[in-house]
Amino acid sequence: MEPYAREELLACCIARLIGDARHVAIGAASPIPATGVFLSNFLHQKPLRISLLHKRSGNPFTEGSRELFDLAGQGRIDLFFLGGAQIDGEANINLVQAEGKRFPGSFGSAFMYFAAGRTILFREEHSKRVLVPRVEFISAPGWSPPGVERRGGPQALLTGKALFLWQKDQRRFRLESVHPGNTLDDIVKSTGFGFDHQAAANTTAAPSAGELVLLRSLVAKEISANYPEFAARVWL
Amino acid sequence: MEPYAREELLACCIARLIGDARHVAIGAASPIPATGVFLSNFLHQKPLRISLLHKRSGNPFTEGSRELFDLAGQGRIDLFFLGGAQIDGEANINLVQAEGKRFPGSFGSAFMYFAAGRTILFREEHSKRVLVPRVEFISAPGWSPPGVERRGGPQALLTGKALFLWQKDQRRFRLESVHPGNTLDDIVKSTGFGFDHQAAANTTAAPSAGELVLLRSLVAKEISANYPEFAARVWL
Amino acid sequence: MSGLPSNEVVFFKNSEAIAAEIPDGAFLGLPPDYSMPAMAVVHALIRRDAKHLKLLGVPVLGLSADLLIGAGCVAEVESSAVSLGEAGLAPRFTEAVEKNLLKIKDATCPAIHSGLQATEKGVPFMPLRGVLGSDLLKFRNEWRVIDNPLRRNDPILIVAAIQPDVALFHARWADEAGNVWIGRRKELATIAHAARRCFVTCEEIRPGDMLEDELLAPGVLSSVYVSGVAQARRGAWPLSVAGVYGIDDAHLTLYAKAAKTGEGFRRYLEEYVWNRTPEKNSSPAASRA
Amino acid sequence: MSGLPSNEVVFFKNSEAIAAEIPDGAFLGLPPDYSMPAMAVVHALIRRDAKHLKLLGVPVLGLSADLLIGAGCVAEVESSAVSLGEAGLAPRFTEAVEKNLLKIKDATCPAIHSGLQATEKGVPFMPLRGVLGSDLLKFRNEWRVIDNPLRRNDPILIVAAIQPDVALFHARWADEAGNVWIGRRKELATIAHAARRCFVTCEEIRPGDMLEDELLAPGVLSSVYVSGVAQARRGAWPLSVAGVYGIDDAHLTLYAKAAKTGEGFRRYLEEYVWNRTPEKNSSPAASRA
Repeated sequence: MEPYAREELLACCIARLIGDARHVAIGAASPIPATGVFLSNFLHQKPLRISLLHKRSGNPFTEGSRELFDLAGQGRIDLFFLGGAQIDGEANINLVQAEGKRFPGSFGSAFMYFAAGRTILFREEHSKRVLVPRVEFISAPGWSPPGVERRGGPQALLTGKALFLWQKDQRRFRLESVHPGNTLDDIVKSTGFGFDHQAAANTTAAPSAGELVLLRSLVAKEISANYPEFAARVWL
Repeated sequence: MEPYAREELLACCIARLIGDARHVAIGAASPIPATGVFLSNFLHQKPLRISLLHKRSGNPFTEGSRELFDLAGQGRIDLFFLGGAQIDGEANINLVQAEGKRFPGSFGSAFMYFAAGRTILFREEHSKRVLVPRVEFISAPGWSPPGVERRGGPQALLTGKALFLWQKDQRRFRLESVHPGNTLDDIVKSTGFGFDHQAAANTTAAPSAGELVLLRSLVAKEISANYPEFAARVWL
Repeated sequence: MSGLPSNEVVFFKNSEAIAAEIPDGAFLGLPPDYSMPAMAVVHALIRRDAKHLKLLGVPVLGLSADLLIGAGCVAEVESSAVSLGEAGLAPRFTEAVEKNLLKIKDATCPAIHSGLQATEKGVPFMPLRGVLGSDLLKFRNEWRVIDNPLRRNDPILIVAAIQPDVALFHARWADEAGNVWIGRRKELATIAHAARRCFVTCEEIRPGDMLEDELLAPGVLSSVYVSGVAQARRGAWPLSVAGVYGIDDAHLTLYAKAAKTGEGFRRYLEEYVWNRTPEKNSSPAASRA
Repeated sequence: MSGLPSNEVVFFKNSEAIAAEIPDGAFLGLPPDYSMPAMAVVHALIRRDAKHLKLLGVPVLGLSADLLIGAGCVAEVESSAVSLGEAGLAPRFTEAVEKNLLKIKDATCPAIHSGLQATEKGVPFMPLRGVLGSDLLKFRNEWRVIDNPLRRNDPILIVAAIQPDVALFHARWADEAGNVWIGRRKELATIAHAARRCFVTCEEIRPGDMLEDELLAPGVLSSVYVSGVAQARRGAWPLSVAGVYGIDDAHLTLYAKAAKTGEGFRRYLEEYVWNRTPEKNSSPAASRA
């Protein structure tokens, strides 16, 4: 099997999660999600609409920075990405402060997590520092009590070590697969919250030869226009 | 004294009412108010900002038809004009229905009458049919009870026969002047509501020679670009 | 918002094909006469004998509504006004209301803008100053006066979100990507954002993608909101497209006169709607951009 | 809204003159790094040693805020985030918050947009979906959760109107009439509509009136909202003006590295802010439009 970059594996995981989404929006500083989304677009017959908030040329937004939120409010965003300085087992995310450290802030998460059809949580670092029993500050909650209007919520949590799927009814993550080079035991030890899993963990499928060709040609070109430093690091 | 058109006299009345307004907005189908406002602008040293909703070229609005209302909501419109199928002695206006007849509708009156700094009511027809004891339908009320947020209200009522000023504390009109050719008695007989007046009515000052020159040159040019039929009728 | 169709733009052959997409009974958001109604589609709706339409004026209506009402296509009108502007009252509207043939929901302009902006933002209502004491309130069960939650003893109106089934208007340009250039007529964007589907006719279909052009982009309605586009040259006639052709004042005067009677209106339809294709229909108009 | 100044646009000589118009303690609405902050005025504010500014990020902040915070000009920040984007955390902001030297009012993007739109419409609040269950609510006394007045048992957030004292940003063009071309960056219009005063720097002052040009008008902020304008060539540097010059990524990386320490930040200010006029300041940047 061809060698591949960790970022390429993660982008492939994302591409496989996109499913029947018709319109994916990508917020600030998210080169790996963007890479996965463009890959998905080149792989599937039906073109995705991809709205890259900070697209430097030909930006899809003409109503300024509020349009993304209005689009989501209208129900026109099927899939969105969020991260977290901390993420807990109830899929709450914290973008504000953790262990005395200040992070940038909640961005639109407190709205988008409710309004987008579904949200993929993405954080490369997989450690007990990040994946905690309970976030110190809830920027956006992973679920809402009955009676609170909420269109969407978490679909999955992707880290540098594993992929978890969200189980809405149980309000709990289930380990879907462990990335090559990691074991179930690693995952249990480096995750601060409890999660469901099979007795033997699946291994995340490596990028296929075709996926790698696309990533390194068409996708790399799209990404380098908007995330030049990332593209240079991964593909140069 | 030079002969003048009735429309010219009315425009002069309006020009004299503008006072220290800095920004006047003019809504749909209001050629006489527009004429008065442009005249005022050419007469005074400090230029007025004139926002003509339906200006056909170089329209001042770039946010579509909601911008006028947003501007008023922000407190940026000092003076506005409204008419009425019926107007009553409490300065309520009716733009909807009267005596079984349907009129176009309330337009933005229910908002603008509150939000503009002040409003000049203008209706050429001066009869008991129009100036009624009580309007059949309140499109917009002339005054509001204490506790209701309201920035502005009526300043004056100008008709084809007379000019009334609004007395806010008394909630009642006062006859300011009677247009040349009419008498106080005419006004009393053709007004369906009670109003205050002096024993002997003032006569509305006729347009000055200077006002007429401006009306027939600079003002006519501005008006004909936006109200071609009106301009042709008055000045051709 | 549920049931939004796929966000791919369909390019239709002509105005008739767009009229066929607008079902009987649709709640149809329309711009005022000064903001590019899709008159060619209005004519096509009459030719296809559309029925029971509910018209929403954003925020007022004119010729487009009067034609549809006169032709019997309309069950209900929600608008802040219906008039022909300088050409006077809208005669078919006026007669239909006076004869009780038409349900009318009277509104006031900013309430319609706010109701659409509520849907645009995915909220169920918007507050609006003013209006208190207006009889408009008596007829609007979906509005409420509440106490301002942030400052007691401050009554304020709450207007409900408005969601048209279909937004319909004309524009100067669409492009191959399905974007539409609406210029400064931003109420068209508001209707499109709020509506379930949006159909647009345009003077011209441009190659490429206007979103790539920083000078055009500010006036572009993104294709994400556009369900279908068809070219219709002079498709706003006898109304105007800023910078392309002016309003045909003489025709509006002719219409206002003709439509004073039902018989005159029928003769007008015969001459200008029934016996003409959209292309022919627009040819007699004098351009006065 | 009270105390709005005269709506005549003043043309200022340069960015310093605009910085002089922004008083200490002003509540200053600023755009994000991708939406043309008036960086030349930010530098001039530091040179004039502005104090106690309250910054509003619409809806987030970056380099402009980090510079002002590091230079000691800022008492409070209300924003949905402060970061340098791909260049990482905003180091002066981060340190100031961690050391408790800065009051921070955490927000979420659409709450800021809605708060400004409330002021834009002259209403005291706007509803917003989502947010319920977020800890953001615990720190915002001016927000309320109410029951949707139109449908019971439906809790919904109400955010208070936001009115900045001053809107400040850069633009590609202003014209002799005082209009400003903001292109597709409509958040700049929202800040200007909501603010008491609005100051703008621009690349170029054009003759004439852009409102007369149907192609430019859709991207124009009318002079009615503009208090003052000054030309500042490359006035957004090291950030971008779409279609004119691109973001200076290398400089942002340089800044992010330098500003990691107070000492590095002081050296940065020395080199790029204190010892340069606005004109000189922008000259070293490579253009990459």
